[in-house]
Amino acid sequence: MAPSPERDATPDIPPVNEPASETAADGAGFRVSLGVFDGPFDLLLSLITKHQLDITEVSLSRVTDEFIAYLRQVGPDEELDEASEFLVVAVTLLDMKVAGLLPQGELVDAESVALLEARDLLFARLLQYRAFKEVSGWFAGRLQTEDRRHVRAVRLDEKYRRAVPELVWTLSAEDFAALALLAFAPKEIPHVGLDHLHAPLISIREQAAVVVALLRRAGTLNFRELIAGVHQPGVVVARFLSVLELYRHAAISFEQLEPLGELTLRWTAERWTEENLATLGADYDR
Amino acid sequence: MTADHSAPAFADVARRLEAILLVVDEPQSLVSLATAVAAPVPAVRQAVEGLVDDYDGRGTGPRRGFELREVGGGWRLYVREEHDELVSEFVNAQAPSRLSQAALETLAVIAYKQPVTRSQVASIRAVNVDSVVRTLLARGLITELFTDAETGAINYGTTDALLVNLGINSLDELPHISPLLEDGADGFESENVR
Amino acid sequence: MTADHSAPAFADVARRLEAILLVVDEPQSLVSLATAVAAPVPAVRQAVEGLVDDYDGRGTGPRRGFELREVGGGWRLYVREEHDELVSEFVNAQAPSRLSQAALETLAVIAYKQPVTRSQVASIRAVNVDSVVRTLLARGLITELFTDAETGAINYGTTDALLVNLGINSLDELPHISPLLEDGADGFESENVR
Repeated sequence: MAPSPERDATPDIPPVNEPASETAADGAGFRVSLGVFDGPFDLLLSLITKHQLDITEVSLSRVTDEFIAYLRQVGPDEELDEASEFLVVAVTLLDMKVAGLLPQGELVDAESVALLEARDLLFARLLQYRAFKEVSGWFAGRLQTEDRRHVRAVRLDEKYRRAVPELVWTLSAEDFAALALLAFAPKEIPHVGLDHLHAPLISIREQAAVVVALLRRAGTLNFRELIAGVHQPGVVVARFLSVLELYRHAAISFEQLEPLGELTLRWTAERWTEENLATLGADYDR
Repeated sequence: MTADHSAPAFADVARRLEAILLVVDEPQSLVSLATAVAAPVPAVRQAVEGLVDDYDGRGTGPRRGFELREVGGGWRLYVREEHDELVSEFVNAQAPSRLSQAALETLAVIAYKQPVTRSQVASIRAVNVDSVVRTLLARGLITELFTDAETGAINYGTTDALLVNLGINSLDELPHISPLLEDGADGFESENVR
Repeated sequence: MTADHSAPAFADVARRLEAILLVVDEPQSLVSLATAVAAPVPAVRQAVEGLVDDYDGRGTGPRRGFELREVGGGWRLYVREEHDELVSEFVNAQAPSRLSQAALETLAVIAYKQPVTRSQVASIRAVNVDSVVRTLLARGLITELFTDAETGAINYGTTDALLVNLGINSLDELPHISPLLEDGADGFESENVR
């Protein structure tokens, strides 16, 4: 989750929690070893701790500068959602800094109200984050203490075990295997259902799995056969894209005698592992 | 039923409790203990308190090598803390792997904010928490409480196993952080901050 | 080592013995107990005898609901016989005659993945499985196969009792679900598209 520690890391820079040594104006004065922070609030907290300052407007401008400086180190290929989380905080900080630099008119315009709200929100979230961070220390301590405790947990004596009512068993071996299938099915953490907003997403990888299974069994199929019985246009598209992807992986070859003619697909892969499937179509993931 | 002779009845309940406590493998509530020993809850409460004192050496006998603790919503026999090291050596216990700082913070947020969705936790921690939530689920420290009918988002909460792991009896025993939280409450409740 | 002060040392050994006895499954010989509490065998013998008397009510305290008994060359805590019926009823009431869905799925995972550790099962099922594993053990459907020398993790497997329930003679007769098992996840052989 944290940015990778290697890139741009300057290991000889003291950890951020250390009391502020004077690192002022010299642009590159504040560098952090990437990977230390688990999130923007973490970074913000560290910056504030470093300057031993309260979260006040006085400190704001400086903390903002350093936060932005940190953000510059986060390369463009950084995980998008991760970087964007930092960006949201950075933009808020910048707004607040700008507002602090500009002379305040008497008139309270909508923009500065919004800015105040943004600041309050940021501070509120920071305070909250700090509260949870602090209390997590209590959790760590308790968990560690309790880990060492020993509770009585011994096997039940045979004579009491015999008192247990006879097990009622109704599953056949086939039922049992079906249950196993269910149990082994990958348990993704379910995502917020957006089905009511969008058409259901179709996974190219899943469709590729179907294509692979069909082609490996048949050896040769034309595309029409490959989408036989499919009514969802999205699935057809996904199967077509997966055919292209499989071609890219040199797993299949195809023939088309004339433009718009029959597309014949042949399974040609000599080595094919499920790992290939796992990475297939990754370009379409975003 | 034979509640006329208070003293012998009490002793009797305590002895039967000792028998049950020797075989249980989960914390037992007073109600469940009362059912097990066929005695009214107040009598069982009194007997349990008596046993705690007894094992702690506040009765006629010595301070035992074990103790009766209320943890995770029920009562169970534990090795007294001062002997933990001895027992660890004897059973050659492996220290379970520690939770990461990220997992601890996420656990704390869920403990205080439950029922809470993953995206709410993520917005408090300002990072993605999916894999951490998975770890906590596999450890049995949190559980899926219910799915929001409107958004389909799963709400998470903590389990009794967490209480046991923390060595506390209820969520009320968590340290207070409400003053800090109230400060921050307005605004982020509106949840679409991104 | 500090055998000069006989009385406190004796009490000390007895308390440490209580700690050890609380966690052991199997009867422990005097030698093994002596090693555990780091005391000479004669001192341990004396302390054990003292505890027997103590629990039997021949000391200062009451006659406990449990007793310390020597069985098969070793010592262990047992429920006192007069409470057997109470305990049997309790155990009986706790154990439903059918396995829960969670227990069945866990059993299926163990059957196809054995030998397998609890944490492996937990990560496949994405929930904590400690209590269902206990249930399956108690039901005799699974057993501890061996302990990993490196990690200390216990590996579980199924028993003949499961085969009998399924009406098969050996694990080879379990229906094949191998594509799923080889890579653990992508079961695409089964061609069913969402």
